[in-house]
Amino acid sequence: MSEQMLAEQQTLIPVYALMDQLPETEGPRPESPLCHADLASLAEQGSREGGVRLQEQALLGHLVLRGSLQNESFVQGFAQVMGMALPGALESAAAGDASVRWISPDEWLLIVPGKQAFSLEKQLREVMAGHFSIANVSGGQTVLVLAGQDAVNVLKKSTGYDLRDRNFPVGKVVTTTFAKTQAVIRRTGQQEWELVVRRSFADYVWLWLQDASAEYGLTVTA
Amino acid sequence: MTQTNRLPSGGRLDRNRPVTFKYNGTTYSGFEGDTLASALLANGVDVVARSFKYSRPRGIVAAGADEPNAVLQLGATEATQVPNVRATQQELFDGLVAASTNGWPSTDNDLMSYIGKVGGRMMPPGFYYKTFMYPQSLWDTYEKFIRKAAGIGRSPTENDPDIYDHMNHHADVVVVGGGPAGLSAALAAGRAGAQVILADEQAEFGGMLLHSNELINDAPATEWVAAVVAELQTMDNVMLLPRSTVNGYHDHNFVTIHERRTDHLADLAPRGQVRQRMHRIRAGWVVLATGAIERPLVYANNDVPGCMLASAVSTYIKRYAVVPGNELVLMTTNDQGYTAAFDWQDAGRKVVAIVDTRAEPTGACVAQAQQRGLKVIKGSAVIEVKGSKRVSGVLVASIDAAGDRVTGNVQQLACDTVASAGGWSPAVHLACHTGSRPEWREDIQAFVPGKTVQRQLTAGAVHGSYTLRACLEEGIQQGMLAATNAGFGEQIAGQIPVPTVTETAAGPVMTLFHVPHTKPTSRAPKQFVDYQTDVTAAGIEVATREGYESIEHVKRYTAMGFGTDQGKLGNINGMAIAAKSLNKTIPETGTTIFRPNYTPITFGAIAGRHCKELYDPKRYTAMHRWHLAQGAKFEDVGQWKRPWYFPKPGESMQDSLNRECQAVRTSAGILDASTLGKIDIQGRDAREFLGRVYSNAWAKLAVGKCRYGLMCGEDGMVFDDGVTACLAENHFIMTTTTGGAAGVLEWLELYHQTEWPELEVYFNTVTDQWATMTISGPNSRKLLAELTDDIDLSGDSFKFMDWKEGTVAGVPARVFRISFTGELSFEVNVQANYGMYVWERVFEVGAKYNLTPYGTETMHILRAEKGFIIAGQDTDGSVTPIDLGMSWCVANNKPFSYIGKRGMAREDCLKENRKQLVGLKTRDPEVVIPEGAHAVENPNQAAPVPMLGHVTSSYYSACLGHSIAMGFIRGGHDRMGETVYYPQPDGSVIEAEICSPIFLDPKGERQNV
Amino acid sequence: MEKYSGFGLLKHALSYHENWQRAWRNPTPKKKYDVVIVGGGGHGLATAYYLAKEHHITNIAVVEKGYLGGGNTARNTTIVRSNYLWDESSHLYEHAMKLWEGLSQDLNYNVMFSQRGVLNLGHTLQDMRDIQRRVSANRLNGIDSEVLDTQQVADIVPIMDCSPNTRYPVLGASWQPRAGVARHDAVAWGYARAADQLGVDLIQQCEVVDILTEDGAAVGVETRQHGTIKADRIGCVVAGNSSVLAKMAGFNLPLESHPLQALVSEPIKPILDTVVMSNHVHGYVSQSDKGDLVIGAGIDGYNGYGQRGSYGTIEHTIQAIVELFPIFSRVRMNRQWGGIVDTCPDACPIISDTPVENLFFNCGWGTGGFKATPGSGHVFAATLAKGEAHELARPFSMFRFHDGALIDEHGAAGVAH
Amino acid sequence: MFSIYCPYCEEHREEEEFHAKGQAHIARPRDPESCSDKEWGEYLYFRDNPRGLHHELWVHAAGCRKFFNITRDTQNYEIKETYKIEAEPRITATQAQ
Repeated sequence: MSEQMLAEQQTLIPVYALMDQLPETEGPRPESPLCHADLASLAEQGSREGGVRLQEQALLGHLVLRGSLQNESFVQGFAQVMGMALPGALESAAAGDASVRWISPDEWLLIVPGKQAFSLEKQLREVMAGHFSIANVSGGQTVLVLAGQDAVNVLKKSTGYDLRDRNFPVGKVVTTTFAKTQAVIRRTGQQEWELVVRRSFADYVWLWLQDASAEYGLTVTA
Repeated sequence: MTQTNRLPSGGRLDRNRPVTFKYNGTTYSGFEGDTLASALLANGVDVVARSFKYSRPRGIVAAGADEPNAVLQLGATEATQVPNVRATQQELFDGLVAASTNGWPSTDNDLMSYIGKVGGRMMPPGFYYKTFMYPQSLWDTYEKFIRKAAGIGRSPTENDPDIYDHMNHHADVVVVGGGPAGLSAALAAGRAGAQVILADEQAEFGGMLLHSNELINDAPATEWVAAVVAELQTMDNVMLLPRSTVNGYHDHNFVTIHERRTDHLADLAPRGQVRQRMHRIRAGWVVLATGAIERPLVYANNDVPGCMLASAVSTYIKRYAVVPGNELVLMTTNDQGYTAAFDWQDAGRKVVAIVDTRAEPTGACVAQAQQRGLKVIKGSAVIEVKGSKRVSGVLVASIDAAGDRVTGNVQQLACDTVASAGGWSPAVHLACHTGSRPEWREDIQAFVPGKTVQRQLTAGAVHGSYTLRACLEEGIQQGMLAATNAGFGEQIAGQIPVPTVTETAAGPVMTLFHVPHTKPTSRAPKQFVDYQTDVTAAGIEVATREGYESIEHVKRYTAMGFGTDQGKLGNINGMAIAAKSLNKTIPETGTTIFRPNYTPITFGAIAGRHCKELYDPKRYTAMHRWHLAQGAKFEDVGQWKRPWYFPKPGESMQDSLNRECQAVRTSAGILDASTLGKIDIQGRDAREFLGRVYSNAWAKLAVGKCRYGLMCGEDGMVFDDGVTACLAENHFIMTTTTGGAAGVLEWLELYHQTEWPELEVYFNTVTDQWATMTISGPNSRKLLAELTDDIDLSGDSFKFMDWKEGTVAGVPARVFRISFTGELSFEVNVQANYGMYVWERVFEVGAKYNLTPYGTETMHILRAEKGFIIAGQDTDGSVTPIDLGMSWCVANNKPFSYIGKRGMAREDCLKENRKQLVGLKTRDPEVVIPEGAHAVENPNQAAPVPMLGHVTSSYYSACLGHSIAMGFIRGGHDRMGETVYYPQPDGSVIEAEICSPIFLDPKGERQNV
Repeated sequence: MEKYSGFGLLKHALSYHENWQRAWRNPTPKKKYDVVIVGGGGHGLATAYYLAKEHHITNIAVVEKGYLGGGNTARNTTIVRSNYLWDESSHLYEHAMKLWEGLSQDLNYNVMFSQRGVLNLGHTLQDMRDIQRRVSANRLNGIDSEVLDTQQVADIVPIMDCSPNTRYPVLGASWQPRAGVARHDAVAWGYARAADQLGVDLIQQCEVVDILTEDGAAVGVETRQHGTIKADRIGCVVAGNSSVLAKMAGFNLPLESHPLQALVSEPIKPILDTVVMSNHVHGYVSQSDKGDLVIGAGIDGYNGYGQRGSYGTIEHTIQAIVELFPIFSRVRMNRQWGGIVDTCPDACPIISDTPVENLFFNCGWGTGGFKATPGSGHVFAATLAKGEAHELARPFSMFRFHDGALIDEHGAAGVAH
Repeated sequence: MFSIYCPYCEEHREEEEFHAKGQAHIARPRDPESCSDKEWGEYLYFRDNPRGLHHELWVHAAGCRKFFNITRDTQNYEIKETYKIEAEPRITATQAQ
């Protein structure tokens, strides 16, 4: 086989499988992991102001980025496409409605509006070279926002991680145990935390949070 | 009833809040601020228990966690029963219902006591090791009686209506104990700015200061306590935990605190409230200020109600305004003991005498006693108590300086209360929890905390500093030091003045544990060391006499320290007595090590909310709601809830399975396969990596193709399997078993991170990302065709083990043409958010094909008909691919020595006659061999019968019209057609023929329709 | 030595218990013995007893660094059963069971062996398959064992939550009626007394600091307190310290030593009349004659010689117990402790010769040590007497980890699809 | 309950986040085929299992999912150091003596 033919053939063979997982039309109805809990109608009833507020930020785009900080095109490429730098250990960054979390020395979780997941993955793959990976996990996890004066107490019941201001300032993100599952916990405000949990555990986390919040009063917000 | 022993004034009670409670059916009254014990004493209740071995009447001896006798049953309803509540620690509340536990017909009059009196002598320590042996058959009967006699309270028989939870904390300084030392430590650390948690087991902070006569800064000590507590409450860096026992001190300064939030309000927690909370704390530094426990003296009949600790007497008088008797005899080895007599006198009751065991006591208290006109009998001891249900008098005699023998005549004094003060034992328990052995201090004749690797400090009586000044000083020092060590404190160093206290000159203390009697210990009336377990001084001597010389042997042989008080009062006396009878010193004899808990902790509190619905997560797929609506029965697989089968009304399980199987074989069925583990693998070396972790070859797997793989351990034993698809040159998606998902991912990471970091590959779990539905059956293609217009499903274009991307029901999907049923099958994967939508669309078009949902059981049957294995069911960690007859899945010509290759080549794995997986056809086609049944050559042998192997999978196959089974048979692969026998529990024998495990469509044509 | 009996008890009562003889002597060690057994726990003492009784070798010393029966013998949950999966282990444990059944009389010391039955619960379909498999094998091996359904379990333990609405409902159980519990300390003391009676020297507070060898053969032990003690054969039975002794002799063992925790409730009136074990909802519980609920926890994942484990392990165990027995929620945990278990990769023991001649090891019992005590001692005694493995011990050679002939009692790891 | 410093997250975490994976620094033989059964068995099963300093492999399972090593005293459970997978221990038993 001539080198040219060989080259051609290689160009024919895709290196990575890129897939737009969203339907083109609005027809197909997506269901978030907590869809069955019908938080929307709970939100309407839940007028009472509780010590804890809970909101599901459903159907966002979740991309897991893997790569080495030594890989310049990976680091630069991300900055170029996302308009922010990859955060360092236990840090997060945000630009517009996109936010990125450090997960491990070679892993970051990028969360963007649901519809942008594919195009961003595409762009990132175009600018990135060498050894890296991107996995779209938008269907595999969901974001819960826990807020209010007693939110910290609910967290203290749920994780052994040190939540004190000096150890857990706004913007920090940790992957840790949450009750008998795990969560990526990011502090988004003085009294506000964001939890990223896996789809199949979402119902358990929902049950747990209702229970742990009971003594403070739980308000579901849309 | 009237509170005959209640003083008209004083105490820390709220007299405006009278409380009524029931004890053994009688209604009594007390006040808020009482403990159950103080209220019982106020009401003149003497007998609160019967000892378990001798059924002797027992009364309250202590005022805190060290109480061995007043251990009662609490609870107004069956569901709120609490066994073994220590009356001295239970706060009184209105409507409290308590009962004593042993004794028939009543604790007051117990017939067993006569047996105890007579039989008592027949019950030396370990008597049950020496009898009840013959014949063995009678042991069951003996045991019933022994068990009936043992135990204190009873468990509720209804479920607990209360809830418990956990709360995690990280603190710079945890201070244990809220007495003078603890309060000072918390104050110092708090002022330094450290985050402090102060825990005390009592309702009020202050410890011994709550009943002390001493002055701090020339004011009653309680005023200082109030001021300090008030300041601590204003600090938001300080958390105060009253009613909270530090029950365990664990490695790396992890501290557990048991907080009783509602036990003082009612026996059922007020609605919505948590009854008890476990605080799980990671502490920077721990300051132990746990104080000391007073030692009772061991003398004859020292268990008769009315015998108490001197400090307890003071506590009841000063803190609860209760004088537990009328005429007191105090026996003491030290000056502090005198306080009880003074308090007693101040309460207006008669002090018969102070019996001081020291020949020439010199402390200021002696003079004070004389000024008070109190009779002090020096160089003497109470050698015996008279009375049965209440002290009626004592025998007093002079003893020698060593306290070994009685030297003078015996005189009898009439009294109804005997207080004894034998010195103090530091509460070293927590310090021992992390494995540190306590050290003996000769000067104070006590054990103090030993060396430790924990970040631990001690202050006050816990390390032998008994004076109030020392406690306050050390508290401040250690609190400051803890804060400084934790990175605070410099700024305020030395700014906390030590409060002024007036010291009283104290004289030397006499070392005395066991008071001599005119008779030898073995013949004297019982001298109790451990009340709750009925261990006597004589008993300990018997144990040592018999050669049980290690203190652990003594303890275990006599049961000393095994009560619910864990020997807080008795152990040190027991050690001293053992040491003496062995002619050793106490440190030579050694101490027993204390372990958690400091005081008993409710199981519910330790479990927290991790029970019932929240015991363990239930994992659901995106289509779970649909399965529920269809009335599916579920199977637990790992944490997943998987549909097991979908019964129609009136169907038996077998009916459903037959129907589901037939549907798949004749038309179309659908399985929710979302729970299978899915791992996204990307990178230039992904293919190489697969070749190393799977037993078969991956080098040539083309893009668009799928392949089945077996995963083995380094020992060559199969531990997981699944299909992996080549999505792109450097991009694969691996499926694992449902239960194995997490393990496989960790396995891949382990080898990547520790062995082959040079390989360029990343693994990401996408299990939850994809909703997976397997449409299987001859009509699956037609069915799917109605839902997709961009995937060519034709056999020539979409071959077996191909995968294609396109849309299904308008949703982007990856469709894999793989089959676990042997039928034409398409596995549709869509983003889980759209799983339910697509699933429902599939059913809309599926109706005309009688599309039938099937569960794991039908899936198991269908794959068994095809002879496909299930890792975990047909494997057990002891079988190689070869044993499974899957040599086609082993590529030993691969350049890299894949995981498992070397293991499979070990001598034992190569030997003839290994157990091998085969098919089994029963002679009677209707009979299904029970799974797990073992094959034998000859069913008529007597046990032990040599076994050939067990049945791993066995079902009735509706499609084939006979039962099918897979199982292991020694050398089975070479025994096709031979007959083996499966003996059954009912004596019957199932006969089966060894055959190929592929029962259906051996050529695999069905999936090519 | 006097025989223990009810009559003897009465006789001693009349003399105020002043004349009890020692249960065992406190001898100073001789310079040399035929056999030195290192480790004065239940297994070591049983080994000495059977060596003397059945092989008439009485010139024996048992050297113990602490006090007799102070290791795992004093720290286990006292469960005795023989319903193991594989032939090799079930034969060994059934051999022990038969000895248990006459032990009190044989030793003239009541070890309070209470055959109250043991339930091993099943909570998943795979649990039940494994149970059926084990029971089938047990029956063919002549071991009493049966499969019970949920209702039968509920009938035996009415206080257990056998309803379908628990997280992992009880689907059934295996049941061994002859299994039960025994008084752990009494086992060590009974063997000690009986061995002493046959002339065995029990030497406590005697720590072995080296194993002396001459050209590849063991010739004695060096002790901290009593110097050199020579021996023709040496048997090491030192659960929780096996690897340390092996190192002295210059080899490694296929062992990891882990903390194994246990706990007891406060004593309560009789409420649980059998032994309940659950692997899936991990915890096992029985009620002692004293009234305590005796509860065993899981093994901690890390190596540890500290005789204590992590609090989280205790929490998980209690959660399991409360899940199975919701009525115990208000009962209180009195005390917890830990032992050190030497675990083998295949969860089976090692009873074996070693690379060093005349040096034998009996170890790696993991969580199965106490129940095997008589059998372990019995076959190890034969092994030491003859210098070659007793037939029941043969499969448990340490060299099985070379050729791969493991006996994997872990059983099925858990169902997949 | 251990408090373990993760060298990748660069802070202490609770034991619940980690799994112990046994003795560290046991490299897979370069050429398994050339190993005797004995050698392979030693690699698979035989361990130092010391009473005292132990170099062991842990994984930050509920955190960054990285494997790393710990030097720990198996008697008093003190953690002397934690270090990345490719690193060598600084504290060893031979030094300790």
